[in-house]
Amino acid sequence: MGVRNINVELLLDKEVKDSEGRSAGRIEEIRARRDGEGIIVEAYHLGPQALLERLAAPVMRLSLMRVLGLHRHSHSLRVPWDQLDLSDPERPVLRCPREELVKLAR
Amino acid sequence: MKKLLEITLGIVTSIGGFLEVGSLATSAQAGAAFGYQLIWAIVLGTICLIFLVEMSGRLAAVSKQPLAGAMRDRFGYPFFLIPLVAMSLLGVLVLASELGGLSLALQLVTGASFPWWAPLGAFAAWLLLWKGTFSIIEKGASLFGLITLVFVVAAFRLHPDWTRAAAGALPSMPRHEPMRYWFIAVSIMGASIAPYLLYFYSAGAVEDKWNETDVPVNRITATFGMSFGGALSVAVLVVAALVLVPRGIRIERFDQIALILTPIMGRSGFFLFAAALGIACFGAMLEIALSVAYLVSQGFGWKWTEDARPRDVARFSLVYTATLIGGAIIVIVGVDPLAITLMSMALTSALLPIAIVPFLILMNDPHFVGQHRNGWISNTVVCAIVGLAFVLAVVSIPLELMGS
Amino acid sequence: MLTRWRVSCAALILSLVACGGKSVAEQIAEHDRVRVSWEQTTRFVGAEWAGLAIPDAYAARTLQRASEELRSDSEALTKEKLPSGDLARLHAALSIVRARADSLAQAVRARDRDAVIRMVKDSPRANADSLLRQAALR
Amino acid sequence: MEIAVVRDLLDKQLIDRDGEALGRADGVVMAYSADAPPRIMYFELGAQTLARRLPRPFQGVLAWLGHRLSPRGSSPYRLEVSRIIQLGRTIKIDIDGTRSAARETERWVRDHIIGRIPGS
Repeated sequence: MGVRNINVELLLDKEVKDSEGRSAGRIEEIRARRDGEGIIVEAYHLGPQALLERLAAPVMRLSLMRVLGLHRHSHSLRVPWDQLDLSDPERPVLRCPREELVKLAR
Repeated sequence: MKKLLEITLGIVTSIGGFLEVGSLATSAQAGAAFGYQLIWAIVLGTICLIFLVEMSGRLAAVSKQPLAGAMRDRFGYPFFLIPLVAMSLLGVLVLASELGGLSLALQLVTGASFPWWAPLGAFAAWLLLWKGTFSIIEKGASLFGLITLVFVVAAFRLHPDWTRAAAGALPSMPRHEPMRYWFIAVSIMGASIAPYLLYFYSAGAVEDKWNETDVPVNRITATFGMSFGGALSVAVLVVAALVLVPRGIRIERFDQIALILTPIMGRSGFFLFAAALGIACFGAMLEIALSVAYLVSQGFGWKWTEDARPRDVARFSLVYTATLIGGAIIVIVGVDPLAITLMSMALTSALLPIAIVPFLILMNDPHFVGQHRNGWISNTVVCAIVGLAFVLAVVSIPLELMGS
Repeated sequence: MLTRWRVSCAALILSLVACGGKSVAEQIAEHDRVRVSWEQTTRFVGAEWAGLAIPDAYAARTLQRASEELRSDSEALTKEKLPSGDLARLHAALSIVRARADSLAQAVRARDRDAVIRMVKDSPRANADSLLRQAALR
Repeated sequence: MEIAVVRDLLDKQLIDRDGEALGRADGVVMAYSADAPPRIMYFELGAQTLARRLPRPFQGVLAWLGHRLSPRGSSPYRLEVSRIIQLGRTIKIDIDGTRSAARETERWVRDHIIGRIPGS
């Protein structure tokens, strides 16, 4: 399978399903490391799910998590780069069940 | 010594730049209709403004980022678009009311009722922005703006009953016409807590290259400058109360406000009023047009500064030009200037949370302001006053629209 | 929980709407206020013009504006449902004040200072004392 | 060095090597393949990139506006992240901004509108 370009900003707030089809959260941050001249992705952070979704208008929802800074709180999951399948960027899928992921402590 | 001079200059700048058509019209109307009873709205609005101005200066000094740029950074483009659109449209509307005030002032002075005052006034403002530099505009507008101190002189000459005035600083329920009372209260708060001032102030701090050592000076100038500025609004209200209430005159149209100084100062009072109105409105027009240009340019990452030739900051210059044209068109179409002033001030109150809530989050984010984060006092005070203004606005604007 | 929230919202909106509709007495009071305000504005303008405190153009225009505002108020009056007795009284009062504004404007345009002074003297003065008390200024 | 892509790259102010504004990082592009860590490749600037970030109903309107207003049509402009000189409050990129396509709209506004007004 070849290399394809994905726009990171469009991944934000996309819902991620785990290997068993359950929701694991929404993508809210991408962790990377500077490696010489390049920048290499190490992990994705998933944020909490749909709490305020129904209350807010679509535009609000897009960035509400960032606005409220909720991603700083617990319930965030860390997904190592090799556990997230982005072959369809519209529907990101975990390669494992969500229980296997590490909770981010904060 | 140098610090002292800097502080004095900062305070003088804030006083001269404080009064504009919104605070003038709303205070005068409040005084004419309710005596001293609405002084509390000016007090609350001014307290909130002190905190907000101090915050926007601190943000710029610590993070070297103006408010609009920091908002895009922190909240991302999709969310940033909401305050961007809301505040730009509001800016055009408020600019139109300032231009209405300027046209009236020109008409008072010359005696000529001339439909071209508005485009002429807008053109003069544009020319100054086109040719001037930031410090000329800021210092010039506030230096000439000191003429608004005439209202303080007038207030003292009328020997008001200060204990009764002080009683008005405490919120109270209306004794008559409740709908009008709350609507004017909302407009006063919107006029005091002008959000465009925050974009202007923080961009100015970046243009003047503030750093962390400016934080204490900023705190002092914001506190005293805005307090004295608020006192100007109170003076307008007191003069309007003492001159118009005994005559039973309510301010239905802008022209009526022009009479408030003549019983005290005679013919010179009339011309002083016109000059104060014209200068205050003109200065505010410059600030608003620049604020919108700052907001848009910083949000989209274009080069912005008022100190370069227009061709070197083409898009920035385009935005303030368009803002002035937009404001002029609204005035030329011929909306009643007093109505548009009151409505745009009330709308400001209703839209305050859009501008202020993200700002508060920013000021609590150590990533932006490090150890200079907001304390609980400023968070609580700003939230409470903005919340109150918002609730009152949402309730009273529809009622005012239905009633008229 | 949610229903209670909704009920209180509905109650709030209902009470607001109820407040929004003006009673007959309030409507009459509002027309009285508008008329008195313009009546006193014309008186004020006349007096200040006679005292040389304001320019001719401003005085003439404001008096004309007063006349226009009084006319539009009497037009608004015809669209409202008020008892016919009150309606007649308000109309009559409005037209008296408007006539006075018009003749003041004429005198100002004719630069007839004596006439203006006389008209100001003849026109009723606002009851300053009760107004001040009402606004808690005294 | 750890980088949080959303916090540290996306929407940040980009400047050229002389410190002049280039625009903001309207988008960030990464190269993805199934068997190697994804790499962040470009910043993307332009009306189309901005339009795509909005909820669907707004996208059409904005894309159309961008297409009409922007002199280059609406195709986005890319800057390679390998040219980053400095990462911080602003991101400094090792290019000469005066001729860069990132400033094409600025130049167009200058040449067609602002530059034609006397005294500019």
